[in-house]
Amino acid sequence: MTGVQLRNLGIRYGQVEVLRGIDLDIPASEFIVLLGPSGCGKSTLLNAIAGLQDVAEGQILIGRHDMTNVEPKNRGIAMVFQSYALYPRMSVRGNLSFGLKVAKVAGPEIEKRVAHVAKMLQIEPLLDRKPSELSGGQRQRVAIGRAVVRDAGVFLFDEPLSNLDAQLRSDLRVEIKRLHQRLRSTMIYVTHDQIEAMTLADRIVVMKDRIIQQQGTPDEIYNRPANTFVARFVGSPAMNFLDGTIKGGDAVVDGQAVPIAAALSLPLADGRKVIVGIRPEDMAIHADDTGSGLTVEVDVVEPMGPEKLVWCKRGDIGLSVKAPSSATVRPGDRVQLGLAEKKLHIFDKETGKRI
Amino acid sequence: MSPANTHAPVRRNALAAPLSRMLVYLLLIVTAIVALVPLYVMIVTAFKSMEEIRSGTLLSLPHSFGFEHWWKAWNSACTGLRCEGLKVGFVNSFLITVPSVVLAIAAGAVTGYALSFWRVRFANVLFTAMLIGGFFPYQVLIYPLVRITSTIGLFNSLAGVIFVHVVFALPVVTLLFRNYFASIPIDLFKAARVDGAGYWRFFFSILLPMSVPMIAVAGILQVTFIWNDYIVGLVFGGINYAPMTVQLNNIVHSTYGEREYNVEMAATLLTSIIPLLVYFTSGRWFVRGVASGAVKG
Amino acid sequence: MISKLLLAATTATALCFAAYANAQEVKGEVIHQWTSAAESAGVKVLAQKFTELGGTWIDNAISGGPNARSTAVNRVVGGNPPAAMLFNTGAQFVELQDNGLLRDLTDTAKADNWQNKMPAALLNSGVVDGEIWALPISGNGANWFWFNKPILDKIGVAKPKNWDEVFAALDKAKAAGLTPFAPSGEPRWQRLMFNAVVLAVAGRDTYDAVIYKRDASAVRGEKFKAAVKVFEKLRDFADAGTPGRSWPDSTNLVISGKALMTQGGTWLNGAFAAAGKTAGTDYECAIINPEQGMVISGDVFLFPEPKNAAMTKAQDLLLKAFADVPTQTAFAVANGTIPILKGADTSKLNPCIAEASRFFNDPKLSTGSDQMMFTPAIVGAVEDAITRFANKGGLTAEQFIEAYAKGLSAS
Amino acid sequence: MFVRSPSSSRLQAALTLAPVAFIVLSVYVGGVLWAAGISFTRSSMLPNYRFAGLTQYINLFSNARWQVSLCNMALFAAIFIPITLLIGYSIAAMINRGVRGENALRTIYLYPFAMSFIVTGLVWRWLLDPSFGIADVARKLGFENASFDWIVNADMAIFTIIIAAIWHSSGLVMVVLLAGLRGVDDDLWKAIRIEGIPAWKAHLYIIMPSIGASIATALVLMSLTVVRLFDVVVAMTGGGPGIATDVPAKFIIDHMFERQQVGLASAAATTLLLLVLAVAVPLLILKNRRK
Repeated sequence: MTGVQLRNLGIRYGQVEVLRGIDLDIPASEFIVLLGPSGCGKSTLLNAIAGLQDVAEGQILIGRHDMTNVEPKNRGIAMVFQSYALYPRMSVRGNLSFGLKVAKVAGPEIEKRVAHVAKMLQIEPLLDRKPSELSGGQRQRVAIGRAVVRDAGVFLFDEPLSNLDAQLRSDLRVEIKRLHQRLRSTMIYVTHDQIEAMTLADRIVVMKDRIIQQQGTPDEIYNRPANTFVARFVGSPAMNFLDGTIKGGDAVVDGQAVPIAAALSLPLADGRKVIVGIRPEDMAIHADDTGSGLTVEVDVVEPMGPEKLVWCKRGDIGLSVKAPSSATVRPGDRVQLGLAEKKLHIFDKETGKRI
Repeated sequence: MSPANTHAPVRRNALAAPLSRMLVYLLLIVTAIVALVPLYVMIVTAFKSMEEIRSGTLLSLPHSFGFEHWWKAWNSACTGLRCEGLKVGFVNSFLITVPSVVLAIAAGAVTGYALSFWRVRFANVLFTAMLIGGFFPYQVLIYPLVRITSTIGLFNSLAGVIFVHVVFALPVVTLLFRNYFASIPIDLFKAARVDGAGYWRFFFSILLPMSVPMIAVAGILQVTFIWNDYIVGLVFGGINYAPMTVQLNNIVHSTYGEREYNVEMAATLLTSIIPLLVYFTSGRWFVRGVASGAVKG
Repeated sequence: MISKLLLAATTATALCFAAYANAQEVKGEVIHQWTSAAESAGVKVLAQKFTELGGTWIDNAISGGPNARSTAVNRVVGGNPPAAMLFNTGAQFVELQDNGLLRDLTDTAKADNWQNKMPAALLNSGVVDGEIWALPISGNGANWFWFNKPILDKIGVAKPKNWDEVFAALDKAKAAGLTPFAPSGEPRWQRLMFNAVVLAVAGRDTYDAVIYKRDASAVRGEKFKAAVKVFEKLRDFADAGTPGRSWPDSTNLVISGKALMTQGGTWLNGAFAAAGKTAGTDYECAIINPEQGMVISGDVFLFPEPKNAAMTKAQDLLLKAFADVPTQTAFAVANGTIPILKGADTSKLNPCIAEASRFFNDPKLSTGSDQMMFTPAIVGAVEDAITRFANKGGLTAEQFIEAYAKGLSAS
Repeated sequence: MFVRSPSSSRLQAALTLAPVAFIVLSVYVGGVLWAAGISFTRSSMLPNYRFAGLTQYINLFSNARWQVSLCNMALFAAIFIPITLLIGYSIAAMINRGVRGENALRTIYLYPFAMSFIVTGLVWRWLLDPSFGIADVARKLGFENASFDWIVNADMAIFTIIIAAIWHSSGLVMVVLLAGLRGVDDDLWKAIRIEGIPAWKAHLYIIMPSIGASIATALVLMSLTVVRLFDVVVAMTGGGPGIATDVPAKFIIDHMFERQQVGLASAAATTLLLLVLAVAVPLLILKNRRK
């Protein structure tokens, strides 16, 4: 099994810096997801690992060998693309066997491996079709098959599910997870979809502005986001943010004191500007007159089946709250929001970093 | 999956008023008729006797449809001492056109490939120089080309004509392929690289098979240009490889003597028959190839 | 890679053909522009004689003088010259000779006695620095006018001999509802017609001063101006379809009785003959003001510097065939041109050609064409001026005279 | 953005480019430089290297034919390009609506492009002939005063050239634009219909801007036709009446060959190329800037 290490990796297009000082250690058999908005450099990083991208500085180690200047085919990797990138004039079988033929693998061995992979991915009936005769989901299965058949130690996925509709996306997500459990290969997966990241990853690497913002298990990323960017990017609906000023251990938000002590290890000095973050599910709606919590007005109610999403406003501040489906709130109601103190996330107003 | 236009034509105005649809058909048919008039005149004239040509109007139908003028143009019209008609040149035109088109496409495709997927130093300079060269009146280049071909021993040979045709075709064909390749998703190139395909493997196994529409466009254009060429064949082919157009010109543009317009028109049509056939049989490919991104800026 | 392979393959094939072509035969390739029926008949006579002498005639007919000539020049420059190539009589070849690309024919001419065989004026057109570089092959008279005889009879006039008679006839034809004058509208034939008018109106002295001496003051003189006026008047009789019309089309209008008159060289006779018409009954030919003489034009064969002994041999045989009196005469009869060698049997000639032949062989009644004396650059510059004047709405007479005078110094 | 490629493949790319680069450099660049050089010499029939300074250029620009040629080219471009574009676009837009017999129609519009003008010029001349062309047909149909004498009229002859050239090129332009129209998103058409935008406005302001690349291609193709315009003129008017329909390419070729004025012809060719560059370079710079 093969691990991947990136050492102080930097990538430039001409004068433009795309990635800077990337250090990443991916143990063998780990499923790691590179998560970030488009343009954050995550795909570039993946291409660099694949050997499809020139590296300006730093090192790429795959299986403890320095692969920085090695050809893609010799890195022991396989790759799946967003646009599938199937060879249009070859049959599915041709697509699966092309790489093996190039590598001069013997004919019977190719056949064996193709048959095996086709069975694993349930694409046997498609083997003699052309890519143009396949549906999107089938195409991506074939693309995954093409990667699996290479028997590589490291799999690279470049937003493989982005072109699919919601149903197929979740099906294939499960498929990929199953594949990982079965193959135990190292998988590096690029996406901008935080649900994919949360569901698939052993570890998530959140990227933005040429650098890694945070890396950790999905749990760490979700529950202890390192900064406001990570906090906002992960989770749906996104975390609510309230501007506040510290006064006597509480954060004063829009004139109302919110106790935050439980979320902090050390109390903060008075007058410090902070951002108080709270996820929608960490709030509760109380009737108008309980007197504690934040008074808000209900704006929009979205029933979502098992629960309701309640959009509230208080002056300029907008907040989303998850409520049980039994909750009886109507737009225009004035309600109190109870904030779970321990679940608050406190960020420095200036740096955006977690305190 | 190919970049070709795969979605079926959509009836955009299925609900449009019948009147406006009729107007569209009317306009299309009228323009088609106008476009066809010269061809019609050529065809009827080729069947008329000289007497009919002198007395009737251009558009009147011939009294009878005999093929004697066609046969004469093909088999026995004289050019100088040889009265063998166009048929000699027909063979030569084939000998010139087929290898020229194949080589021009091969060279243009390989060049377009090298220019589009691979970082080669000064590639853009080269490409720009070639494109601007395409605007230069090519007749001015004939003298230097005569010197070049005679230096490398190709002057007045079949190879010489082909060489010059390929040189003149390169800018356009390279442009077509470069632009076509530029429209191909880069992921495909990456996938092939991960699969270990090298320079030629990628070109032959993946790129070339998906370039069929483009090859069709380049092929159709070059067949037209090369088959209709007069000056290159005349200057570089020498006496043994004079293309059909040289005979046609001899028949049509003889300065002296009475002109047989019917034979001239038949000769003209016979000379155009190959490009016309190519257009009539593969016009569909042409549009598809153009639509596939071949000719996008 | 593939392209290289294919190129190599085609080269190899070409070399095979070349080797095949080198078989031991005295092959003489001749590039010429004689592609019409009458011309081809003429070529056949020459080719037969060459074959008789033991050669193999390789015919390379390319329609259109400029096409044929530039092909020939390219072949010479490219190092694969033909054995012989046809040029117009005149200065066209000088630069080839200057660059040592032509064979010096002086010795052959001496041995074959060309001096006494052909008119001096014609032979001299191929002489540079006392050496002979060109062999005249055909002669024409350029300043002829051609009439439809039935129309002349109908409007009751005889064949015109001077300008007054010409214009009287044109007026009558016009009054009769016919096209009086149907000249060719191509620039080179307009130039030809203009020269015919200059010789006939301004006279031989002015003509020679302009053509031989390129005397711009003669162009600006009164006599030349008078010729310009006549040309202008003639132009106004031309029908609307004139611009761009080829001479065969123009001649056809006279043959078919739609027009009274056209202008052109002796080669028009061939068109009349081909249509089955007889001189004197169906059509008439005339030089206006014949005492001023006839404008001679013609073609010469040039012989590129031979590449090998076989080519020299072929050229020797070609020279022998072309300068053979019976052959040349038979050629001229077939071709409809004037026999240029002395001692030719003129009895079989058509009356128009016979008449032209009389002018041709009398130095007092013949003078060279502009093409014989001018460089092609001057011919072109003068032609541009003439065609702009010859088409209505172009230059005024004064502007034209200036443009013509300026054209004489083009290079 | 280029994908990283190993030096061996890049070398291979460079190697495959080498023969083409060699040809391009020697024939195009070499040929152009050679012609530019020759334009400063006294070359007549064959190129020579006797220096003549700017004489050829002075002669060129005082040459009435050259002046007329340039004016004709400008006039031709100004009329031919917009009209061909208009016709090509209109037909493409109509065909794009989904008509029956599209294949047949397309072939009919395209066939003129398959035929050389050596071939079709004569027919066009006949058709436009004032005495037996379409004017004659019209007269025989009862329009007794019909007359159409443009081809023999020095002021109008250039328009007959333009007509024939439009006939020749419209089909190709149509195909290029049709290809562009096929790429327009169906939703855009739906939006236009729902908004009730009049057809002409929709085409002018919405559709045409969205097929800019195809229009640019069509413009390049038409510009090539303009600069290389030769066959049509030779076949139809021979540059006449007089020199009324002369064009730069014909001027160059006449002087290069028949008139044995290689120096003057080279000066003309060089000037023509400079004109092309004067138009193309700003456009290229503009295009690159926008990127």
